[in-house]
Amino acid sequence: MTVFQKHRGQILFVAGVLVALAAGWRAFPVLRFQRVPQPVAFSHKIHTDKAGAKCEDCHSLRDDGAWAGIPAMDKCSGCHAQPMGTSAEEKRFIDGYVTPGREIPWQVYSRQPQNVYFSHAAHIKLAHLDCRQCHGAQGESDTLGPARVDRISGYSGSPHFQDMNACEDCHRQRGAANSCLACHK
Amino acid sequence: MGLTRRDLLTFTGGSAAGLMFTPVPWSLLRDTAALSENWPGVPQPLHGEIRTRYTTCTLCPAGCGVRARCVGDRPVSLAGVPGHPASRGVLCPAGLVGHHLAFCRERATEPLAGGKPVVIERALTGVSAAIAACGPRESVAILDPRPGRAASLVYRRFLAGLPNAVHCAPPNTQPYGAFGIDLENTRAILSFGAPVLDGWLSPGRVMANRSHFQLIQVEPAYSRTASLADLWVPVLPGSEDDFAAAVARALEGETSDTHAAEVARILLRNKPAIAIGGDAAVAMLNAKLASVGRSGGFLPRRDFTPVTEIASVPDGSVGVLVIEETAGGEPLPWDLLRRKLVSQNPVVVALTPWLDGCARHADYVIPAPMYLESLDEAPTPAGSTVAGFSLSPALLTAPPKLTPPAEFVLRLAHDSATYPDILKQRVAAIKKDGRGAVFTYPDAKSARVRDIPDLWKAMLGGAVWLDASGAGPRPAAASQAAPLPPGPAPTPEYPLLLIAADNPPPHGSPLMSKLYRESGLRRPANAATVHPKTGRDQGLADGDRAIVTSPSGKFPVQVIFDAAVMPGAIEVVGQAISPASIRRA
Amino acid sequence: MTAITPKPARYGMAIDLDRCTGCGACMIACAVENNVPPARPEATPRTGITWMRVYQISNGASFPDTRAAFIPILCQQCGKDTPCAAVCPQEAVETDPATGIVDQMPQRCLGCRYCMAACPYHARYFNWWDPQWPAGMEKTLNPDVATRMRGVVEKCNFCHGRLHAARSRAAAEGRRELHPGEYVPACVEACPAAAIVFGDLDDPASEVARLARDGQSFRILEKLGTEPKIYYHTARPWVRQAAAQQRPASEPPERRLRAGLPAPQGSGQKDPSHA
Amino acid sequence: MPKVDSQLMPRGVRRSTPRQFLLWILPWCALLAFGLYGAGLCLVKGLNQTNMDNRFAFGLWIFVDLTVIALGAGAFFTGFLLYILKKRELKAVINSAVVIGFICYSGAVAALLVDVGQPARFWFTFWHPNVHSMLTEVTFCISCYLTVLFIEYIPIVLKNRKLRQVPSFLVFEFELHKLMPVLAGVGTFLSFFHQGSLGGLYGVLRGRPFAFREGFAIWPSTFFLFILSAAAAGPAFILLTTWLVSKISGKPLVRPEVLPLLGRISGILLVPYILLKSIDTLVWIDSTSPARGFAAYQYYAWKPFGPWILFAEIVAFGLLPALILLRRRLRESPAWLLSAATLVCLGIALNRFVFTIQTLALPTLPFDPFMSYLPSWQETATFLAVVAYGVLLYSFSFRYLTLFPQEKDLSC
Amino acid sequence: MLSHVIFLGLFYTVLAVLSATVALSLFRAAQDFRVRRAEAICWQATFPDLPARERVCRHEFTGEFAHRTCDKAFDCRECQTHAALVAERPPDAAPLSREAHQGEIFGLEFPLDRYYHRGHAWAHPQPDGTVTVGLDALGARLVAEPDAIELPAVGSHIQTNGAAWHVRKRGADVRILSPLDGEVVGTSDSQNGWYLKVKPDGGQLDARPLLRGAEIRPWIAREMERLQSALAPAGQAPTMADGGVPVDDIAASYPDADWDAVCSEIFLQP
Repeated sequence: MTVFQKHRGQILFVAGVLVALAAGWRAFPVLRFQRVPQPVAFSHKIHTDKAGAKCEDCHSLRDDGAWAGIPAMDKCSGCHAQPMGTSAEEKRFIDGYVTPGREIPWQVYSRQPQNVYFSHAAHIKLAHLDCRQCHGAQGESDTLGPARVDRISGYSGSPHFQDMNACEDCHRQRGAANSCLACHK
Repeated sequence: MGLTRRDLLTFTGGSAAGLMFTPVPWSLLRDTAALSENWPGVPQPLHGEIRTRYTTCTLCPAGCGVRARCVGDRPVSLAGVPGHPASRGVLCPAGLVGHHLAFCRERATEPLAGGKPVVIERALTGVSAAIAACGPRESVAILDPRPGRAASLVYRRFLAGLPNAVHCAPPNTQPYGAFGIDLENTRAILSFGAPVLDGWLSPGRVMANRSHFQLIQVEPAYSRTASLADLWVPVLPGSEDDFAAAVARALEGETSDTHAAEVARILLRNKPAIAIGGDAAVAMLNAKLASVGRSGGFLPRRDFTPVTEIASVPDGSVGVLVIEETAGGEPLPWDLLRRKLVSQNPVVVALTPWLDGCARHADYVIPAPMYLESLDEAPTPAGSTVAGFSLSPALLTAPPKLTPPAEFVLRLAHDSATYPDILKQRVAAIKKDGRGAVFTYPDAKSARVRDIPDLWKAMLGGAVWLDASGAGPRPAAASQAAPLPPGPAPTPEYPLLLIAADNPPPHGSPLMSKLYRESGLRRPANAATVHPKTGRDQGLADGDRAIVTSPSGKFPVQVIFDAAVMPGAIEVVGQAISPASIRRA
Repeated sequence: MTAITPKPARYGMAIDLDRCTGCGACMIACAVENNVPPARPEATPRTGITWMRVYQISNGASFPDTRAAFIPILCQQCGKDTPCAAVCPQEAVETDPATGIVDQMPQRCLGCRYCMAACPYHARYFNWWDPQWPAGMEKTLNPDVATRMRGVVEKCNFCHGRLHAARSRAAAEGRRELHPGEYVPACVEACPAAAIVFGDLDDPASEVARLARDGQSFRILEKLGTEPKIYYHTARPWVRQAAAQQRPASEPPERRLRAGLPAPQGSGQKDPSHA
Repeated sequence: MPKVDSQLMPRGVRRSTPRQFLLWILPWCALLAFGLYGAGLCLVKGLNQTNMDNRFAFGLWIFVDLTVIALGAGAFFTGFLLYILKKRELKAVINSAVVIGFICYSGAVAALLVDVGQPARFWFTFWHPNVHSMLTEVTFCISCYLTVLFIEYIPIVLKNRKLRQVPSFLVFEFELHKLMPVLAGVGTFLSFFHQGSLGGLYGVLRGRPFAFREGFAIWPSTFFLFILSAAAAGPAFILLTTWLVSKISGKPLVRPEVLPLLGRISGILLVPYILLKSIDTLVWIDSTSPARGFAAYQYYAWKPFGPWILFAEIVAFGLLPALILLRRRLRESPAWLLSAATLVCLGIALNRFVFTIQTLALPTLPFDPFMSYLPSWQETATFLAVVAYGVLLYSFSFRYLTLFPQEKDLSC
Repeated sequence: MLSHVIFLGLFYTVLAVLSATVALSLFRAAQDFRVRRAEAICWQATFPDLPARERVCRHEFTGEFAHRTCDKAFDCRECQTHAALVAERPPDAAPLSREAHQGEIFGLEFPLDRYYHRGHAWAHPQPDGTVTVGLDALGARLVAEPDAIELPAVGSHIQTNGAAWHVRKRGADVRILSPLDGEVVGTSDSQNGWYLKVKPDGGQLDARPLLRGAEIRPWIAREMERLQSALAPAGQAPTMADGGVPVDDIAASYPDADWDAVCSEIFLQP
């Protein structure tokens, strides 16, 4: 009688465990998120290098301290009313959005849940955080990867997305306010 | 060797155990919890740039300035404009949620002829035809809820071109006629049922001066004002006149009844004093108080345009009745209007945003834009001692197929001008005239009209023009309404008296439920409040459902015991004073 | 690293009952500001949501000597042994040390309603229904305040959305501290009678601190020892009496609310025909 | 089918025929289905299906939870007496006690899951516990103790006639049973705590002077009163159920001396409870309540909750049964014994009612009215579902498991 | 913070204790199987649950006791009382007559050349030192033609009072209790009279727990009574089908008897 016959039970059990572990650690994290591609191929690199734009040209604070976020169409059409280069992408972009004056449905990587209050003003003007700290090297990127959306909760799952623990830790280290409503609304 | 069921179970058990050591179960737990935060059942506010825009409230004659907090171009909340001459930075509850009105049900969204949707042109031709068809004895009447607007001018011009026409207004639209009330200097107010602390004139103005004047409320009902007045004189319904006369006598020193004497004492001690609530005896009382044309009393105003009160239009004379219903407040009782119509095929045209007002009786319904949906105007604020004018720029985008009432009349008159044109003309006239000052909302500053280069633009940005103070030609004293009929007496059949209690506005934001249904701060429309003793005599218990019967009919109510109510009376929302009986349903 | 939170404040209110006309503007402004949904058709005063609720009380006299007063009740932001915060099983309620505001986190709330049983002011409200607005009206919701979901408790937090906005504005100008008056709740702003004064109770210069100190101010259920931060001010003895008295035992049980009728005139009112 | 049925029954005892048994469970199944429908409505449509509201935040369910958990205390206390204090006679009822305990606790937990507004977030309490909240203590203890009861239930199940034919089951049962004292110990610890915390639940409500009590350390006096009262009521309830079951099944289940013993235990515990309860009440009337601005008399001015409620709680449902149970002669006569036990259980129910319902009904704001509340049919149905679930689980356990070891010797 | 630690600490301890308890008993159970204690445990767990009438001490048969219930789970090796009694009246030196001269009881063959177990298995020592194990006449008639027989694998080990083999008959799943400890060296279906050939531990059969000679008749007499009452439909007087001698297949002549109950009674099933 073979080893398998002898320890059939144990072997099957361990097999089950292994399969579960593989599925849970390898497959699940991938399946969990839905990958939504960006509508337009945008290169921060080109805009900063060639066009010599600075971050705050497009991403700025409003007077009331609110974050302007991603610029609206008119910002783009300022330069892109006519093709500036020869790339098919740009043409597609101009035909699809600039000419009809459609806003671009950007997929925001770190879109916060509705109940989160995040003040860019406080983090830039008071805490003097560097954009990279949360947004990584997005500013130098040449292409925009797809945004990751949790299939169940619909929350952002992108690597830039800060989850609550990350916020809390930083606030604790810097002795910043850490009560619920300090960051929730 | 095949797999037995036992093997399968072992394997499943193993994977179950293994799964516990993967993120799967935990992240699933977290996600379901997160889902409960933002599942589709929970509406998510839209985000965008926060802007502040200004307009003027047209829901009532108070003409309050409005500061709107907008996300992008959508107003999310309204507030008063600090320093506004009429409203002093205050909005009433209804005004605070004016931007919700557009989302109410029972809105008129397209022209109707005989209850069927039609294109506006079709309605126009229909109405024109009806007007043309008016016989020599039949008149064309336009019911103007708020005379003195540019729109009213349009109506007058149109009617002038007709052989037999009348420009009329609902009762009490101009309670003080050509006069304003110099509230700032008044020291005592003797009010005969006027809701002084509950939406009288411009609430902000009243509240700002509340500490300066004594308030004596003469009213049968235990109204909000009565409950807060310095002195409440409950009188039998209909006996207000007698009491006014008594007070007048008391002022002469001949004291007949103690209440009157006390009131007189207060009035004499706090001069200048005025009496309001308007009817003959009260006017006489004002004469006695010498409050007309005096500082702290009634001051004449320049912009008065007398209109016929609908009540004084002869019955059965109106062939075509055009009703404008854009102003807030409840619609006129239909039987009052019906009496005025000619017997055979009269034509009723309703220029209204609502389907549940006069529209129900109208042959033609012309959907009007809702408050904040189109450029509108606010005439002189109620009770102001000087003429005034302000624009009410739109904050919301109106649905298609709406026609402003004035616009409709213009097109009836085949006038090429649009309503905005008319408003422009009005502003131009003010500019040309050059009198008075303009208070602009954004910077809360006043400037003389002369010093403002582009008045139209300034007004569009939120502003109110006020005439240089008073000093108009002094017209005759306020038009005196007919005295009240003698108060109805209880009969064996109807042992009790119905008293009108303050009533909820017919339309309002759904959020008004906070006041009427969710807190009961204000009584719901079906509440009948009685003194506990009266209630028990009628065999009622607190909270009962009951039927109130009066000569004019019966209606269901819910009984509330309140020791504050006059024994022998039933306070019911929005009912005319009459004898009545009540019994458990 | 040193603490970078601004100097802690202790926000509180002083409400002048002699000015309040019970118009309800505060309740409406509150609902608009905080995205409180309108009532369902079947809602009653006991199931409705009103973070700010104005009660009417009377001097108990009968016609014609009755006098009325109005008492706005909102979360009293108890500063000591906060009853609701102590009982929440999962830290959905806490007192923010920076503001003294008692936070309620609907996203953390289990909906056990223990805190509601604990609150002596009935200032906490449960979402008995899914929040719903008429079609299109959800576009007028305030983006600074998150909507709540069915089955959780919510309450007044001194318009925390406005505090956030004020802080952002200040931060944009590089300030950590807020100017006095830079942040006021919606009810304070909306009150036509200017009956509500809001500010930092710890700032002796503030109007609210002054009112809190003056002899005519009192707090409701002060004896419970929970240090509420809402002060009520009145010169009328009977109002103070009715708002602070012990309930007379002779009073008949109140049955209005069972009938789903509006909250009654304050039960200070005694009916002589009982005696 | 009948063959399987009979093969599942313990050997040497008579059980009703399958037909009779079917007739017995059918109505209960129907009730269960109806109740589940009601509960489903509450879960799907939300708690607006109940008659609870912002003032009556707690209703029928919480009252039922507190009551059944108090009655279910028999499980832990009998276990405590048997395994820790080695009271051998109680072996006769321990299995039944465990099953009843399991039913009460699982039922209560089920009702709680319907009662909360966001059941999907039940685990928050374990993940972000606020350790200062009595409710946290309750949640932890009850979930742990439910596990204990489940583990204690396992051996009883494994002893089933068919299952025991699997040697490994029998061996596991044997080994587990050897460790029973450990479980009994843990169970006792947990039970003491959560019975107490259930009392603390209301005792800490400083906003509700009617319920608020001073206490020792972090625990208000109600904490200890609830423990005592539960310990007293538990045996009484076991006594009642045992008698009821033997009446329904028409068989002697335990030796005649067992029930009086239970009665005596209950009586002995009842005396200190009543004593402390009276002292506590006096202290409360004299100082605790007035100190918070509420004269105690005014609580009882609201009809229908007059002073009679105090009298009933302390004398009628406390002192009286205690005296009966302590007199041997009365204890020996079934009529007295049973009526006394009934009184004890009713007393507990009344006590829990006072804390859950009356507390919320009494106004706190000076200008606030008295509140009344009647459960909606959905609430009632859910409650009935718990009852039906209990009856069914017990019926099956009684039919197929050995709940009363003495039965087979008594039956022949 | 501290309160957090205390509180959570307490509860994680509780959880630890609980899981430890369960784990420990699982582990011990596994252990029991490894060291062949399982069978004994099963019997230990079963014996107390048997009705009192099935737990009668063997010395009641011989009249040494009026009433005595066995408290050693039929393992006389453990029993001082038994030892004492045996010492006092040692059984005749040659308990078993060489030639299987017939002992006939109620027309049932109970050869006196072998030992009988209370569970109606007999152990027959063979000259070659092995022991054959089979069903006695009563047992044989109860399971006349079994629906199925489950014999242990050759080489497996059986224990006194443990399950020796399983017999299925009309829904009754009967485990036959083993009369001895030993290793199974051969199996057969009852053709040649025995089911198992067992090599007893310690080389020779330890017969102390087993019945022999004079004990058998009174024992069988009792067994017959129990059989009758078990067979009797409720309320009826117990009678044998043929007024005495049991037929070859009792089951056949009692078609509506609950055979599971009957076999459980006679074969000491739980």
